[in-house]
Amino acid sequence: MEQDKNDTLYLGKQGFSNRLLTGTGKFASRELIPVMLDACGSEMITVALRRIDKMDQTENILKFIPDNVTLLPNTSGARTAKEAVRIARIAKQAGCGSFIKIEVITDIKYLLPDNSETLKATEILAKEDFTVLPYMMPDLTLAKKLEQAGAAAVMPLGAPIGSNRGLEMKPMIEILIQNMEIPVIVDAGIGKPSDAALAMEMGADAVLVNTAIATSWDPAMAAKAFSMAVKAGRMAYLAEMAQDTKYAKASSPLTGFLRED
Amino acid sequence: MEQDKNDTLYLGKQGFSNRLLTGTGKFASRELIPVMLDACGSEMITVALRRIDKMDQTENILKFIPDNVTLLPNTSGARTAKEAVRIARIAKQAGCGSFIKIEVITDIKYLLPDNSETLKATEILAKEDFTVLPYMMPDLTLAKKLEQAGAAAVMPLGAPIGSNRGLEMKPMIEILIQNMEIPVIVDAGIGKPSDAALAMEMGADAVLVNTAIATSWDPAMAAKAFSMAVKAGRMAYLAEMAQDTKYAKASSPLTGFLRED
Amino acid sequence: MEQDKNDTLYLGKQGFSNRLLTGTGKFASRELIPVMLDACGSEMITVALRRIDKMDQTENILKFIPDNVTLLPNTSGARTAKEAVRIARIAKQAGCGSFIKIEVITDIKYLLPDNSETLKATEILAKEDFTVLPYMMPDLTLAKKLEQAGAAAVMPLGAPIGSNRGLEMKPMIEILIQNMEIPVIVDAGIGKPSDAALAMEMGADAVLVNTAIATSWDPAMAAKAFSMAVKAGRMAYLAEMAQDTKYAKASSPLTGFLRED
Amino acid sequence: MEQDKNDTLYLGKQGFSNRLLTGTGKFASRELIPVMLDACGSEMITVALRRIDKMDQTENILKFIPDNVTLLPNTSGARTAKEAVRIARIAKQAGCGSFIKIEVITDIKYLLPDNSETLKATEILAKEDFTVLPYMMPDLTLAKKLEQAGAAAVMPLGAPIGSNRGLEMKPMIEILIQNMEIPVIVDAGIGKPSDAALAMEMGADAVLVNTAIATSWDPAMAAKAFSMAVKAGRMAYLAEMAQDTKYAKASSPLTGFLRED
Amino acid sequence: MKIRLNGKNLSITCSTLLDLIVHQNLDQKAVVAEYNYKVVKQDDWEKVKINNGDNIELLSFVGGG
Amino acid sequence: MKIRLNGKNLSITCSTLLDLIVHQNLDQKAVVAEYNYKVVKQDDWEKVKINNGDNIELLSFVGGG
Amino acid sequence: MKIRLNGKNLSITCSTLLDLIVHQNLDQKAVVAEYNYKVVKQDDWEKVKINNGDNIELLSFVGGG
Amino acid sequence: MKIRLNGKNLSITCSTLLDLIVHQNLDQKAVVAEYNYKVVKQDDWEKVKINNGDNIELLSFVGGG
Repeated sequence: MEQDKNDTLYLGKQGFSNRLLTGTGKFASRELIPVMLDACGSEMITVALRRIDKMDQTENILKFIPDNVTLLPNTSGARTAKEAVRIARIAKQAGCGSFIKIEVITDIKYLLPDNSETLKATEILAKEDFTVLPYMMPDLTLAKKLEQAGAAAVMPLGAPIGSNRGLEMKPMIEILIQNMEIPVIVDAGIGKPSDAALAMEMGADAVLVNTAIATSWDPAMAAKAFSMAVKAGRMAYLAEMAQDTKYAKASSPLTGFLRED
Repeated sequence: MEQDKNDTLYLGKQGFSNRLLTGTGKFASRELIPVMLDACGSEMITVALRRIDKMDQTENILKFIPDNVTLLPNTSGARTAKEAVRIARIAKQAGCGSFIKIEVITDIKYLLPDNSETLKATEILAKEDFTVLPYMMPDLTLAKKLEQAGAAAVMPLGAPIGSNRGLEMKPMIEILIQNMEIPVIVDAGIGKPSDAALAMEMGADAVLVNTAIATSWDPAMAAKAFSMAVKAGRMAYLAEMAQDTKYAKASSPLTGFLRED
Repeated sequence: MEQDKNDTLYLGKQGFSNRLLTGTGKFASRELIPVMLDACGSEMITVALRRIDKMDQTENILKFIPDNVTLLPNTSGARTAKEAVRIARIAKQAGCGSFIKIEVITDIKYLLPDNSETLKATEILAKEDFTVLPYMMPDLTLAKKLEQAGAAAVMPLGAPIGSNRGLEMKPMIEILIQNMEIPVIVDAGIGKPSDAALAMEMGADAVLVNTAIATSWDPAMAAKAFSMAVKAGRMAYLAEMAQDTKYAKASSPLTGFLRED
Repeated sequence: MEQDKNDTLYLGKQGFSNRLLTGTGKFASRELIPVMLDACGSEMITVALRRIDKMDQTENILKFIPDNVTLLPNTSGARTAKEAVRIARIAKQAGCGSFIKIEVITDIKYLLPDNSETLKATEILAKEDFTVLPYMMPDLTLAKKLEQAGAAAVMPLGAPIGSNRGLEMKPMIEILIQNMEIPVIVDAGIGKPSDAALAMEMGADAVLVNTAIATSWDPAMAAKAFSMAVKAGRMAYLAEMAQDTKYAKASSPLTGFLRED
Repeated sequence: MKIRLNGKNLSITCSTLLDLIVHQNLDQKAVVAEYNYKVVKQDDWEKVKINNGDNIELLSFVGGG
Repeated sequence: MKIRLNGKNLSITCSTLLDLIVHQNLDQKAVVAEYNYKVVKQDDWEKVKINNGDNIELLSFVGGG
Repeated sequence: MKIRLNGKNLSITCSTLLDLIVHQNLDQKAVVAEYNYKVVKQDDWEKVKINNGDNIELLSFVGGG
Repeated sequence: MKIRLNGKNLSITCSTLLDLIVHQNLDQKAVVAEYNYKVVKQDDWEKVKINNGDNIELLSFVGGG
């Protein structure tokens, strides 16, 4: 009955048993982050790198992240492969490990990624022994090139970052899931636990949820809810649930009715 | 962080803490039923009443249901209010308690309920101190009449019985949820944990899942998955998760970028 | 190539060649009604009956409707079968012909019809030689009872009146279309030509559009657009267009490529 | 009432009044092509270029296309920008005019385009005075680069070629429509007139339909249906139809009811 | 004389339905008159004498969907 | 003696409901017995005499959704 | 003389592009001829002498979407 | 001495990277320092002499998704 203990997700050489990835953005208070992590058991969390502004010098998000949680620095702010590579290298040299979420964005309205710059950055960083997780527009041809370039997974968006609109890109994400060798992690847009469950039922290997958790009024409860939904969706995928049918199928027997005849 | 311990669902006078209702139909082996119940913690389960056929005389589904799980006999096979009432009375006299799921169906292709006969049966049985849970087409006017007639909840269908097509009737179920005083339990059609989570996020008070659990290759795992999804959806509802937005909202800060300038 | 000249819709004994039914409600100016009718060629239009209020005594909508357009008085305002029957009889005696759109509504928030009162009114009026077109919640069992009672068609709602939300009830409307002998006319909720086309492609026999036409800034253009969409959808239905497929199917030949080899 | 006579679509310097583009692929008989064009009034049609195979040497699709219809040769078969450029140049030198639909595909399962090779080909051909219409995955960042490179329009896919699945990519196509300066033409996947109408209502500048017309049992009727649907959708867009609403809005007056009181 | 007109009590002095409609100053072509639950055609309005307690509805067709 | 059992006509010789159920060889714990439209508890089966024309239903609970 | 025609090696004896096309028995109006990566118009086919190692493509327009 | 700090021109008198960071009054544990496009570990800050025209970035990890 229990989910297979060996149902491990590998990203590069590291194994993860929890398939909910989280983020550190937008929390009303950073103290909520470790509570949230404790509530949901997420084993990997994103962080960003920014220039220190004297006015706001106190931030060091790292100290709110327990040691057993793997850091996933992102390259947010990068508009080109070159800028992304620079941020990635700094993050690694600063001791954040070798995971990097590549995020190259020039579109400031929808924050949609630039797939070709993302590919360039992936090609460079994969050769430098980063474990590269590129955030991307769901596009099979490009995803195959990322795989070829050494990406450890692809992270297609479900919908624009922070939009909570769910799996708007479902048809293309399904195509990725069915055709990629490397893991597919749905990132961005997941707004409700049902979205996360659906992604996992479709066969996604993991989901990354930040905004929907951080901006709910009870981030720990929300994180727990997403974690349960991810597990539920994964179990449904593994249990190969029945397909839908056009007509009804009685759930009570169709014989032996007690009737006036 | 934990879900409120007092988040109790009342059906008639009885309180339930688990919002997943299950069914006993279609299991490959009845021995799976107690295992399934143990896996998901469901506190209420449906059973049906049929004439004994010598050829298949051994069935007594009741002995597979633990004492702490409340029975919900259904009136399946009834084509009229009169037949439903007769089945309900027998079930009660036979010691199955006072809960009754009214199911009056004449359409054998989609197994869609007959709302007006369902209403008549509800009117009669509610006066006889049954705790009446009518299975119904989602229809606000009729639901209000059921409420008036003393129904303990309404059980609108998500999609045809056993179809696994999910919340096809979502717009009307949402209207029921927003306008009924008595609980709304989504019954029939729920095929995946994400469907169950979505129903709960919308504010449904509970869901009833039978076919999708019984016909998966691992009913206990599937039941557990549905149970987690129901809890996740309920938590999301209670945490009042953020609404969706048209544009993107950055999850990383929009200032302090490290750039070549 | 032309649509079959004999593709006639019969409602009672009267044949119609245009499958767009229109309404007279909500026009900024009643003078727009004949212009709109001329633009779209609709052959049937709804009107309502109201007590004369001295303050607004000038209205007589009938004089804006050309003689060749069949009147379809509705029973709006009726909360019971009895009230609907009274309005229907007055409309007929007042010379509006024998067509009647039954509309019995108690829900003032969504204006959803009361199916059981609608059935009662249909039973009475069909016996009095009305050509009865009941506006209804899409519900197969009830629709079959309406057919039995002598309704000339059923008019399931696509979405709440005036909501412009389209075919929210699509799954149930499809079931009606596939199982009814009498015509199915989708009424209410149709907001865009694409909704109307979709309804016709599904096999609906006609659609009734009022709000979306009357409240657009150019009702004549909108009516023309709906009329064309209805025809387009009907033609697609008659041409039995190809089904959708899971994978791609090349539209250019897959051989004879000009390549460097 | 009539659609504005000046509602002209410009592709490069050429104006078009009909916003349905068609294709020559997959017709059971080439003789159907001029009949189809006559039925729908399409002013632009795609053709492909292939090596002559002795076994099938008779084909010259051009003679079935009336002179007043503009040719749009595609680069199907091209797997790289280089191959696409070669095909484009041949088509132009062979007298097919300067329009070219760039199609670069390596994915043979879904026939999804390679956006980056498509961009490269666009950059080259736009400089050679082609009027370049690139078939593309709907991706805002890439579309902006195509615009920058001199594309005359972008042609995002609605769904995989020949799948008839409609506007699966709707959210991203909407983003393109709202943010591009050059026209957006929805190509591929459009299976029914309602899909075409919906694309136009969203504000697409045109649609290209081939498979759904060519493979219906009556291509001329299907083409006519698509043409009407495109016009209907365009008119609805121009008439700025009313938005959808959460609750109902009565289409009959809410006062003056005839009632027993 | 007291009647019920369009759901409201009213004291009138008109003796026929036609008088009542004329007195109300209505466009006669637009009026549908129901006299004690029965529609009366325009030609017959003058023949219908109004009595105490009568129930009269003066209706018209309006725009509706 | 002729009775109607589970919707079918039957000639029997059993004198009580208990006899009938025993004769049918049923698992008594699983049986719900309705005698002339009234449920009879297991303890009372032997008290119920069967008469010509009686309507008897022998039912059981089965899996259903 | 060996050439590459439509991606395949071929030994031919034709001396001009026109000869080749005539020899292949093709409908000349339907043919698009590319000679060493350059399109040659029908009027010029007879002027183009074929040499050993030439790359020739004989193409036509077909139905496509 | 003129340097470029976090994308802005600045005149400073500090001689080492450590001096600069101390002078800026930053929480040293939170600082990631890049000196001419190369990250310098905290232990080495005092060894890095600042020269005219140097490009220095003082960064920190913040919340991001």
